[in-house]
Amino acid sequence: MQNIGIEQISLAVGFILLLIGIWGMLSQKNILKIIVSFTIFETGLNVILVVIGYIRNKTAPILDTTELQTNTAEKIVDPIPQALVLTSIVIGLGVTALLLVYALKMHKEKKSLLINDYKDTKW
Amino acid sequence: MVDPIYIVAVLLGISFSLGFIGKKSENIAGILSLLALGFTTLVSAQWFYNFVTADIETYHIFTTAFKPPFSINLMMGKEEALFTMMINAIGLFGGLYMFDRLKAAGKNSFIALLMLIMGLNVVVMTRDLFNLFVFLEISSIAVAGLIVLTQNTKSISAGFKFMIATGIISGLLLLGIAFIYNYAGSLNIDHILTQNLEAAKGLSIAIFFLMIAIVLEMKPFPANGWGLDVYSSAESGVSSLLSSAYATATVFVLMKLLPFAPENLQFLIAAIGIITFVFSNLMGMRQDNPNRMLGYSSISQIGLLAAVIGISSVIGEYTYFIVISILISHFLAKSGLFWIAGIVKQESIKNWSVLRSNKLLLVLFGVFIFALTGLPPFPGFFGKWELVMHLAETKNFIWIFAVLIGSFFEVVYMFRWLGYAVKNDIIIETKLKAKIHQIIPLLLFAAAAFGAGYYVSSEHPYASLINYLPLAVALGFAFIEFLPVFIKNTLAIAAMAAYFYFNYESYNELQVIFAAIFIIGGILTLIAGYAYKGKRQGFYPFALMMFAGLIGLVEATTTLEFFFAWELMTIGSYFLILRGKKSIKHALSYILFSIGGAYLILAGFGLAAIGKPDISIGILSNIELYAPWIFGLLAIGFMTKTASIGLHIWLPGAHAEAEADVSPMVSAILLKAGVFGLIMLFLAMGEQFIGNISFAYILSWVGVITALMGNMMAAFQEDAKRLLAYSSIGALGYVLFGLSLMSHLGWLTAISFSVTHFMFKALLFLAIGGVVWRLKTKDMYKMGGLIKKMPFSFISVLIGIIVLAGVPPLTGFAGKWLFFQAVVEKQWFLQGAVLFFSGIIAFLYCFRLIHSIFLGQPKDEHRNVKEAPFWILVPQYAILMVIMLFSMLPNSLLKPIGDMLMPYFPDGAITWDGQMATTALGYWNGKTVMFIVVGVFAIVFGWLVFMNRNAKKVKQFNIGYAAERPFLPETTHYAFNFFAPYKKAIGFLVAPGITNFWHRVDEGAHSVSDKFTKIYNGNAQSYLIHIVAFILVIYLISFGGF
Amino acid sequence: MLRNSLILILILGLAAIMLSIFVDYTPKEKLGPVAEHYANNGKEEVGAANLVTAVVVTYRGLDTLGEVSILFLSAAIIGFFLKIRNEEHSKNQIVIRYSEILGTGAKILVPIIILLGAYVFINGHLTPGGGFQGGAIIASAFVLMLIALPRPALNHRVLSIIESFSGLSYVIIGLLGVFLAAGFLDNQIMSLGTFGTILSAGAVPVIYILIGLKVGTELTGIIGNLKEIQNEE
Amino acid sequence: MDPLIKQILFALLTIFIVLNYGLIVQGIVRKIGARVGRRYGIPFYQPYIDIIKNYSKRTRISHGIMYYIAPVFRLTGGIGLLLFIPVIFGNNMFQNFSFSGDLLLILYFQFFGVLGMALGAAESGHPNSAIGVSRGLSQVTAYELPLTLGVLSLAVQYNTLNVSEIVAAQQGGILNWSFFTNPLASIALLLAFLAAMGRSPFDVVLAPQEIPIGPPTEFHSGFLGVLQLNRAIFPIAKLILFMNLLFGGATNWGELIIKTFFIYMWSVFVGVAFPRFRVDQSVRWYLGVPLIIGVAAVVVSKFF
Amino acid sequence: MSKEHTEKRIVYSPEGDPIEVNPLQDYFCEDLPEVHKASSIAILENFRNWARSRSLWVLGFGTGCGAIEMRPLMTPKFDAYRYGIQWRPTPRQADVFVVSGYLSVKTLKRVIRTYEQMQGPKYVMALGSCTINGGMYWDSYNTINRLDYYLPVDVYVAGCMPRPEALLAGFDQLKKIIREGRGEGYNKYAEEFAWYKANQKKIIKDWDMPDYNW
Repeated sequence: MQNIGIEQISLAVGFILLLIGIWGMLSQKNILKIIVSFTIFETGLNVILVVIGYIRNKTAPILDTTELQTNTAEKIVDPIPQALVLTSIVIGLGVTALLLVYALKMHKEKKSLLINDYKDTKW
Repeated sequence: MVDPIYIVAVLLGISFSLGFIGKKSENIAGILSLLALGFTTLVSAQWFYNFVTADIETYHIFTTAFKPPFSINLMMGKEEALFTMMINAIGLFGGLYMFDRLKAAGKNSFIALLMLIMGLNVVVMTRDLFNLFVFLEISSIAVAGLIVLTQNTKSISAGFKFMIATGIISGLLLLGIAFIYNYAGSLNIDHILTQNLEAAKGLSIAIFFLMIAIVLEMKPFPANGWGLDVYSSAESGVSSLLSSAYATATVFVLMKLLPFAPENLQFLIAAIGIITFVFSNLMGMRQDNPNRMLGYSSISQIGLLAAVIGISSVIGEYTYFIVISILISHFLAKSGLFWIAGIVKQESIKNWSVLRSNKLLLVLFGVFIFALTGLPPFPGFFGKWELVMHLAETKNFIWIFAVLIGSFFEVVYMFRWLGYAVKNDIIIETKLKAKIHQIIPLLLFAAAAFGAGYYVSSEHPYASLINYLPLAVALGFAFIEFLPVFIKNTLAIAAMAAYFYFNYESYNELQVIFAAIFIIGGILTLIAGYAYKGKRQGFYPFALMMFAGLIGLVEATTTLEFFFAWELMTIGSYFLILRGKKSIKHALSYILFSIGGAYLILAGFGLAAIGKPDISIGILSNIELYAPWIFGLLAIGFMTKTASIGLHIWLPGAHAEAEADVSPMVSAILLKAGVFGLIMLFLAMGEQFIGNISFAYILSWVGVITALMGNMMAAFQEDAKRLLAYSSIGALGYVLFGLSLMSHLGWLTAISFSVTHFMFKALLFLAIGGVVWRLKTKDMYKMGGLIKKMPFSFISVLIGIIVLAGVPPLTGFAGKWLFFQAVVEKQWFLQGAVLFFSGIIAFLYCFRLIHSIFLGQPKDEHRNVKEAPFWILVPQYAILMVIMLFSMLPNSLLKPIGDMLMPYFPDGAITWDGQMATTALGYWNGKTVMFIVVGVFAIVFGWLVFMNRNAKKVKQFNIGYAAERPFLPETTHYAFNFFAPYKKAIGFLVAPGITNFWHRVDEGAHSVSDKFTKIYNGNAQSYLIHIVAFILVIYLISFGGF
Repeated sequence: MLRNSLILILILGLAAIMLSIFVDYTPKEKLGPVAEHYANNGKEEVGAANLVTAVVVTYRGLDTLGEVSILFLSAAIIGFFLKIRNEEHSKNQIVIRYSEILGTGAKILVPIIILLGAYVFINGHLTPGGGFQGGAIIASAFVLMLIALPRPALNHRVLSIIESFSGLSYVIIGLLGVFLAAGFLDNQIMSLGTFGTILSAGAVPVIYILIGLKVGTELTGIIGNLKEIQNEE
Repeated sequence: MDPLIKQILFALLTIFIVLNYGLIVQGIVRKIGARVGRRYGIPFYQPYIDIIKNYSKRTRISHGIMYYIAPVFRLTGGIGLLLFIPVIFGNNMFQNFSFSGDLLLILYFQFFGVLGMALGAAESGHPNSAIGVSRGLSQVTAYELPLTLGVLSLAVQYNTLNVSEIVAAQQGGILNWSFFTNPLASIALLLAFLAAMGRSPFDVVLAPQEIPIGPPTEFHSGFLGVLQLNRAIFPIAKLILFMNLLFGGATNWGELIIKTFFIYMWSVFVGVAFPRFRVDQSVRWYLGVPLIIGVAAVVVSKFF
Repeated sequence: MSKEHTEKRIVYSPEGDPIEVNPLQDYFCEDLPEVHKASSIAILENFRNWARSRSLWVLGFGTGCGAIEMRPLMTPKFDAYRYGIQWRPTPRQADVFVVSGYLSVKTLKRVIRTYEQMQGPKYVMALGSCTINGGMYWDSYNTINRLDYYLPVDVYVAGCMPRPEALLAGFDQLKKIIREGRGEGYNKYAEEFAWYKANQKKIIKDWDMPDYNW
């Protein structure tokens, strides 16, 4: 912890988003708010992913200059988490879309968006 | 061979191309999908086949031109081949089963199905962590889509819960993967594992998240409410996919990722698994909705697998075998059951009696239930066996206990369900029709269950020794069910006779005696089956299965064979008992006690095999460790079958409600299986001690109290067959006592009494069965005066009770005489006195039996009844002949048994001089007693006939009735509550304390179950809280702090 | 109250776990072994200037195929999830008021946005961006249309054919890798071309174009479906 | 003479002696009972007359085959029991057929007649018969327990179940009798003996007013005659058994008659002094004090 | 018990077939009594008669007030046992029926039934004037006047009531009759059964028994 840099701050932001997301999912009664919390959670994850790939003082892994094409490994940040975060975002998108449709349908069933109203199956 | 990448490519390609298809062409979409799934199934099947037969090398599939860890690679090994084959097969057949449902939902539902299967295939094959995450997401989204195949409030909210829960879980998975990458710099599983990473706290937390996410995917208790809601509200076909395909894949993932986990986390996972197993099954007990019940069962089975995988470091190389055999059983059975549930469409298992309108489905249902509960010959049986063996070998006794208690809970609700289906009297007037595309998958899976059982057993070093011939014959009878009873009966008798004829020479004397009781006794009781008309469907396969089990017991050389036969016999007899009237409750308690006992036996065998190179029966005779425990477990296990006191409550109902010829089968023959087990146990282990007290001494008291209580309860029964059933309990108490004497005379008594008990109990049950056949009631006080209508039955019963009561000169006395010689020799007088006392009580019910039924006042309703059916009388008279022979020539029975016992107990044998038996204490000559009694009887009879030659024959009401005349036979026949004064005096002894005890246990278990299920309150957020709390708790346990 | 405190405790617990990770986290100084390999050899092996694209489309091509499938799957599920009501209530649609200015503006903007999107995915292997980003931009054009125009002429059939076509082509290209090159999804079925030009990196641009089309149509489809459902209210 | 024929003849002689002795002792006992009640009482030969009277009845009815042969069972049980007991110690011929079985045969053969009689009574269709049987069987189970314990105790004491050997072991003086050497067993056996004789206070089975003499209520004429023969033989057989077990047996008929008579008196004295027990009372009573004494007898003889 | 129990009724067999029950026919032996000749061997018959006379088993059935006079016979004061007279609780085993005093019609039915259930040879002893001519109940609507219209009486003991001594005398008389071979009342009953039965049925209105109660 000797030098708190952008990585730590971003990581902390990522974790805080993650926790806010989980807290929201656990405590909010409105289904839409739960979904929003879920996206916050996802965002937190994505931030964390990006942080993991980040190396201070290095550039994006796009070899559009010849200078970058030699000794590349010492000049660029990690491309893999960037690829992963892309995938993660897309997956998050798919899930969120589906959740929204679910919310829509649930609202149609009971005209309510309160999660407590959907306890038909239990025990 | 086809490259496995085509599995992915074809499934994806086809699902993408479904977009080309127009809205109206769902048929084409469906057929294309099924073809694709068929293709993938074939591919993985082909791989699996080659792995099994050709022993080829594991195949690695590289994507792009680069080798791992730089690109994603898949792997196709034997395990992967098997798992993908299972997943593809369930995809194919599940798709076929749901064909019309999917079609109605549109082509997109086929896409969801294909994607699910594709995702799971990759999940199984991939060696890349992130790839695993992606395809797991695909699968769970596909499931979320399939859940709403039927759209109603329940399914939609369940789908929402599922999505939210899997959202958090996969988020955590991703978090774990991200940080693993952070520390390892790679995502390839093999690559990460080969690096020697330094143990950073962050890495271990990352691994924790990875593992916990996988565990959460397996729906551990209590963080599994979301899964249960899905099971209970989704379409059955979808539930089957979730339970069979999805869960199968997660099991494989756990196996795959287990090396990541540190040892303590592995054990933690195992603990979670076993807790899930026990608690889900416990909670399953209170379920009424079949789908939800199956959901609990699915979760529990997966929990068990998680447990097995978690302790694989302990179990060793057999983990794979155990996992596969349990998983295959679960896979086939659970999908089958879900499918059947989908066809039946009843919300309550009580209404499943509707299944009776479709015999085929009923049979399939039974097969699946048996496969699921791990009964032979299905693979789960071998899995459970090996699991217990290895847990015992490594001395994980608490685990054995947990596995068995969990399995037992599962048996409780599964068999209750089966009972409702076969027997519940709720009549629902609908004829179940299953479409052909629904039946085909069911049939194939049922066949596969048998095939898998055979395959698994052939993989096992000892299971391959099992003699499947009798079982095959029994199952063969299932295919000739359309034949009339006459032919089937003849065939059955011929089969059994032939089997005995060809095999008896290879038996030793003990085996011959019991084989004779089992087989010849079986043939005799089967003869009575000729009395039945029609086809008598569902009788012969199970009867023969029971006999196959019994003969298997006799022939067993290894503990596995013994246990196999034991379970087989239990299944067969369960169905025979279930055939009776009002049998649903009794059959359930029978199977519960039997399975409970079987589990004890299994545990005992497991303990016995510790440190032994093999599992032959002989290992019992040289045990150094835990001998008293083993003895106790096995003895209690066997005593469930002999219905010793405390474990007897299943018997009266089960035997009483059975059919005319089934009662003698289960009472006279089946109980001897327990006796055989005890004999085997005593022979092998001799006397065992707890502290200073000999087990034999304890058992002697158990036997004595059983005899006393059995007989006393028999005296107070109103139901004739119940009376006989209680009397069987008492008689088996005698046998137990005889065995526990551990002396020549004691054993001679026990074994000869077993034979005698077979004879008189078969005789009595057949005779009473014949009476009940005609009278259609079992209440004795409703009968009376039947001696004139049924003289032949009367003679049978008369001889039967004389033998039972042990009155000289008939052969029953031999048993009593030997007993007391043995008791005095052993000097166990108190037990002897109580036994004598209970023997006298036998008079009470013997008299009551013959009086209330055959003597006294005939009832108006029974004026026209005929003698019992001829074919029921035939075996009775055959037995009568033998009784007379043994009565005249007691040494023809006792001497061979005595000779047989000489090697084991050389001291205190009887010396024979003709028919004169002499022991150290006394003597008895059966032949002269017979001559004297017959002689005196004849003379007195002659005198009386001379005196009373002109006696006037009168009718039933010509009695001196206090100057009045009787008005109704009912009020004149003194039969109800016959021993009222006796009851007043000592009736408190027979207060149903034990029955109440078991009822309390039952109620207690159910209310505990009820309490636990209350945590699943249906609220999605509560489920999320469960998940988070679960993670936190496991984290705290695993790290011991933050 | 109890519940809220419980939630708070749980969150604090999770936070504690996160804190442990956080404390243990040390910023990276250099690339990991795999990333290093990509950095050093990506140029030769894949030929894409954008290393992220190289990773996404080639090294981790299977993930990308999965991603595409997820979107496709979500779209498909939403399609049949919403379908039943569609048929039931298609009569009583509510007409939403719209702004003429917005409509005209949108009509102008949509082609430009689509063009931008196409640019983004065609140049995905050279510059930041790629199929997903481009697809998302294209979809945003359609979203604009959906929001701004009263009765957008969204032809689901065409969308679905484009979707299926691109998906299928993707799989086929992947399979061609098995036949023509070293393995599934290998980009070297086509020549790597000159590094840094549009026709480089073998099949990567083709795949990204297909992904772009596919993502664009799928997102459009999802939003279109949601919009239609909304119209029914 | 063929030993078997000789044996049979001696057996017949035994039966004859016992029958007459039984009838006379029955008359005497009733006379004693009358004298206790300060009556003159019947002539001692009254039982003979009653039997002859019953055989002289001209009409008889039958309720069925079991009813018909029940008296045969009963009498066979009585005679058989007698024949299985060695009667005179030291006299080969009056051992009768005791070579057929030991004490256990005797104990169990008692039930032969009981069972047959119960069946016949039941077939008459008379509820009172069935009630009587119910009571009888209930009471049998109760007193058999101390009886068995006593017998077992003796079996331990003498380490045999052979009655002749038990008698042999008691020879050589009054103090050698089991009655003195094993008092606890003797008490248990003698208490059980009371009910075994079916006399008051354990005669509720035959309660004449309540259930007109219970099981034999429908038996009459010749049937009753046979039963009366048995009532003469059967108690004497039991008496001989108890004599053999507890009082050193008899070496000649005179000794036998004296000893059995005094044993009989024991039950008579109790009978005239105590009123009748209900069945549940007698069952409980036997499961109380006599049972405890029996257990004590067994324990004592096992460990001392 | 109501009369309906003597009427025909239908019951159903376990198979459900109807069975017609005719209580009076089905439950009872319908045969009529026969005359039993004494043995032709005189000495044997005399011996039997001696035995019969020395062993009189009296049915313990107190039909009327005179029953109270029978009790003293068992007491030490009179002790009838010494004459071989004993009481039996069941008609099957009894030889002598002591009809003790007035006989109501209701009781008569029971008396007839019981008498018929006794085994021959059997004897009837009638006590008191009520059985002879009705005595003080001569004009009662509910008692019979002459017992020998209904049963063959062997010995009458007159008096109202006769003392126990008189009873003993009556028994003595009965013994004499038996020993002389004249105790054949039951044969007379069989011979003139139709007459007795007609008399009985004339006075007993609710006849719900078979003609002869075996």
